[in-house]
Amino acid sequence: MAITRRPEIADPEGATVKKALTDLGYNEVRTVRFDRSIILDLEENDATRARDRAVEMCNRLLVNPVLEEYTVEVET
Amino acid sequence: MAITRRPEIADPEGATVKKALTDLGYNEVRTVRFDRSIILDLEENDATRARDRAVEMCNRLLVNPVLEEYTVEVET
Amino acid sequence: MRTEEVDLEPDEGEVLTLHARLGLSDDEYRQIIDGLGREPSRSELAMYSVMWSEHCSYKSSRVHLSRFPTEAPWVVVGPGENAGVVDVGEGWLAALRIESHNHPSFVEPHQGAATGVGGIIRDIFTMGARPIALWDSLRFGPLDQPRNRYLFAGVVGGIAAYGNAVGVPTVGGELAFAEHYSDNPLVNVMCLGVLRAEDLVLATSGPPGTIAVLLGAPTGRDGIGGASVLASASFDETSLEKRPSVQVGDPFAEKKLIEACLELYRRKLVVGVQDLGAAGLSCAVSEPVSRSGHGITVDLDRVHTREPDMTAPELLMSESQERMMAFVHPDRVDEVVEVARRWETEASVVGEITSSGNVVVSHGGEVVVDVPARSLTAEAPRYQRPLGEPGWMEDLWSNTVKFVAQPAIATGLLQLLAEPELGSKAWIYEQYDYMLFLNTVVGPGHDATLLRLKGTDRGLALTTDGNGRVCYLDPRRGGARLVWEAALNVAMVGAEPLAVVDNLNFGNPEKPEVMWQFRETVEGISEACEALGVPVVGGNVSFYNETDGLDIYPSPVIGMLGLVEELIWPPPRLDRADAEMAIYLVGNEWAPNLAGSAFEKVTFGHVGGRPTGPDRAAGRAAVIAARRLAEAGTPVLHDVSMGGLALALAEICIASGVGASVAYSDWRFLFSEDPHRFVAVAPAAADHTISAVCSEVGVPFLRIGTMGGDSIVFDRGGVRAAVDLSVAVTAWRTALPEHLRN
Amino acid sequence: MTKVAVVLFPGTNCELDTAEALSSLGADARIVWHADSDLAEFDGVVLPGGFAHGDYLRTGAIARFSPVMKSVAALAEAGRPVLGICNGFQILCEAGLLPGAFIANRGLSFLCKWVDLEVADQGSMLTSGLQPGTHLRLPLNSYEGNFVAGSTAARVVLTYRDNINGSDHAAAAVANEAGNVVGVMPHPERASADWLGSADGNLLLGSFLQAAS
Ligand SMILES: Nc1ncnc2c1ncn2[C@@H]1O[C@H](COP(=O)(O)OP(=O)(O)O)[C@@H](O)[C@H]1O
Ligand SMILES: [Mg+2]
Repeated sequence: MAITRRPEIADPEGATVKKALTDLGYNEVRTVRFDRSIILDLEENDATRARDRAVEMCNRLLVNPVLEEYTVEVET
Repeated sequence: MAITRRPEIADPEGATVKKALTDLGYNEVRTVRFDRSIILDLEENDATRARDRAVEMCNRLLVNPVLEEYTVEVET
Repeated sequence: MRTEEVDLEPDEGEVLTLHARLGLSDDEYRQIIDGLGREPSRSELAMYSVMWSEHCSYKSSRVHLSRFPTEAPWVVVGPGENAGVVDVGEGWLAALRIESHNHPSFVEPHQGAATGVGGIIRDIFTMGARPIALWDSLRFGPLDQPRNRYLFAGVVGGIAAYGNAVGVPTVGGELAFAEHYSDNPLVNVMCLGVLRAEDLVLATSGPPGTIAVLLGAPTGRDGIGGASVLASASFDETSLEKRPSVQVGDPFAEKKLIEACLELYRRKLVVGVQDLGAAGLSCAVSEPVSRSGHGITVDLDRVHTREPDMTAPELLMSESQERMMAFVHPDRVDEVVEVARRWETEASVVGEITSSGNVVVSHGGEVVVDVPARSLTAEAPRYQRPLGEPGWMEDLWSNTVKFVAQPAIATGLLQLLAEPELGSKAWIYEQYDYMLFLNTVVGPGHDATLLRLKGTDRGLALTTDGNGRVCYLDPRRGGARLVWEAALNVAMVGAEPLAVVDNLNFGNPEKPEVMWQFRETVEGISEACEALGVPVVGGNVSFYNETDGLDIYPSPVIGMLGLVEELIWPPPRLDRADAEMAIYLVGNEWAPNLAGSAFEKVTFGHVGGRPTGPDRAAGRAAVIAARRLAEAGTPVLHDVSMGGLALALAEICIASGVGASVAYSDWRFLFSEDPHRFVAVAPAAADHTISAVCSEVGVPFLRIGTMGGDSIVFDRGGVRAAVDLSVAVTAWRTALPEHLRN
Repeated sequence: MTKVAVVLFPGTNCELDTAEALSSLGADARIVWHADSDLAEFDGVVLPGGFAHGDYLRTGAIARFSPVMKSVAALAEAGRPVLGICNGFQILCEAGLLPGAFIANRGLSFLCKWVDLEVADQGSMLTSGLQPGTHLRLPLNSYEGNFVAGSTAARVVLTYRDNINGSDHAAAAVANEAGNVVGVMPHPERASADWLGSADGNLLLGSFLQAAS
């Protein structure tokens, strides 16, 4: 699942790293954004069930809706 | 660019989150892995140059080769 | 498995070179064969390679370390255990230890420093103590090189991340820079713990029948060969390929392990404990049994692991962090496992103590190791390495700066203030939690940190001191001066010097010059400790601190614990000076000597000459006078060290936000770093107290000036050099941040 | 005697300090384990600072599922004072007992520093004893101390006079609507005696105990 920080929320990591890159002379960098992805290895053959469970995990624990949005992908 | 922790390196966070999920009753979870992705918005039209610069940034700053491996993708 | 050092499945015909790849010399390999009367198995070879490594066996240093004075009535446990333990009164003991993580921090600064913190904390709670304070002593190459900035920021970040999260405050530290450390930074961390006398635990295995329980994090392929490969071999280009064996710290696992172990001790559930540090399981099973004269059988199949299919040598050499070996009476095993479970810590029964005297290890049902325990520890090689005074010493001593005219004093002082080595360290310690446990009475930014001993009116003072330049110019005088300086530093907060731990960071011991520096340093430290009546209770040796043949400065670090029997409130602090207060210089009157001084280094880029040696009588007098003055309520005490009197004075002015004016005769007097001297600032009304104490103790003192105004003024017969206080503050505050900007 | 629970999660490290500061103010402070506690008997509860569950995933995210949190919610529901300090504040946000969330400090470094605060709202159990505008000096000690208000309106009761971590509304302490659940990022227990550098924290802990008794 891919987790992105909501655009309206400040992103200190991104800001700091952008500055560092600029200091290193990478002036072409306009913005830097950090995303997180969580890879779960599930013991579950049914893809739809796997997705549902994963979505549930995101809502309950893995994602904080105040800060983040997410998308879930299932590989079988 | 997608950044993955080298498989042989310990991942306390993944282990702790796996336990938390198990405690919540998600017993199907075998492993939890966290990856980072960094999205750069570059002022650069030449895709190959953009890639080269991005790779350079990874090696110099963005990625810790001791702990991580990375792949770079360019979107135009 | 990536690195060749740990590829334990060599191709045909490679077996002969396997020991070399594990860091064992041909002679050592022959010694193993002679001892066993046969070829060692791979697993045995793996164990010998880590146990006989410089880092674990101290094979080059032991003969010299025996020189240290280690006894005093208050010493409960001296060198030899995981930490030294001293009696601090009212039934309380203090456990102290310092350890280096230099090479790992070069390979991966953040994790290297973090795991160094984790390791030294384990050494403390192995003794039954609750760790209450950390202290870091750091050396890096100049910050104008990006790589050094990266290493510096990474190390500080790693100490902060681990120390803060594990819940042990980092209450102070020490920092210096020199080109010599560019490819070989030094990361030494000291840890202090306290315990009730009845709770002391030793690293002993207990009698035959005792069960060995492995507690903590699962074992993975972390830092395999770490001890032999990283800590005991010099660096060169190839060292970067050694990276995959880097360990990752998990402060959360360590925190749970601390609480679990402290509960085990409280409930008297263990006979003994040994932490798993360098050499991992190999060390944890062999050291305790060889101490108790027994043997042990270990079943590797029972070790809880993080990765599948680990080989026996890997399991034996792994340096996975946050692990402990507990030795438990058979009847208490279930309780121990229960305590571990409650703290979410894994526990597996992996062995049993036997009377055989041998370490017997089985894996996959077959015996892979069967060797005498002592052959791994007490009977490890000891080397009388050849040593010889370097040819360059005479030249160094005669290489002094000839001053034709008096240099600009104000400019000189400002340059010193703007040096990262001498400016404010707030950028570092504001990243550390230095307040946890509500013990910090005098925190970072002073000569020593003063902690209350909870539940008593007593205080514990901590400091470390090092000075690469002076030790390079004269290892013996340098080593001794560090002990005297540390003693004076704890006296600055009113404490009596109680115990020393030392971290001896040196170059390649196979070079006679380096061994000479080592021997001289140990001699100097020993002489000073004897003169002070302070025992060495523990320490650590780090050799092979060289890169591409360039050895670091001989860099001993002296850690000192001081005791205040009754806390003085308010204690002396740098920020308690006020306008109108009188300024005194207390201590020996030396012929000023700038050899090795920060002033010569900073203003002339010069390191040469022969530094002044310490003076027993003057040293003792200064320490006693300082303590008496603290007890008498003197608001400000600050020792004269790096940067000399001028810098000491400026630091008081900056901290207190008030200027000062002092008279001087010879300008060198302002910048010389000769030992046994300190500044005292007190209300004019206290003049008689100062003179009474000093004359009673028999230490020279001189009123040199008065606090006040908004600049720091140095006056020589009406010729005045002044530094605007606000300018001084800015230079001092921005010294580190400015140099850290890319 | 006012009976206060100080909750200990694995990874918590300020429980002793917090209990000590509360006891010195005359409270009967008990440290309770996160897994086996029913808090019905307590007049108030404190979630102390530290790194519950190692701060892994997100600070406070895992702790919120500890069994004890049900009884914490019950106490809050019953109008009893619930105080979260530092990591405890983060946990209360994750648990939805307080609005908002936390991200890394502006400047991306851990900050252990004395900060000056101002009372913005005395309508919370933590600030009830204090006039708006009162200045307090407390130690800050956090990496993720940067408060994000999110969509729901946050009731800010203490503000930073110099907003060093970048918090929305310069919020150092936030309360729920009722004012009985409060999170404070700086550490009152670390400012509980003059020899620690300030005793201002006692003013806050004092009104917490007031509300509890
Ligand atoms: N420079 C030194 N001075 C005094 N004691 C030392 C020194 N170096 C090592 N020791 C002592 O040798 C013992 C073993 O050290 P070491 O093997 O590093 O311990 P550990 O295995 O806990 O890291 C410790 O008690 C340590 O205090
Ligand atoms: Mg040890």
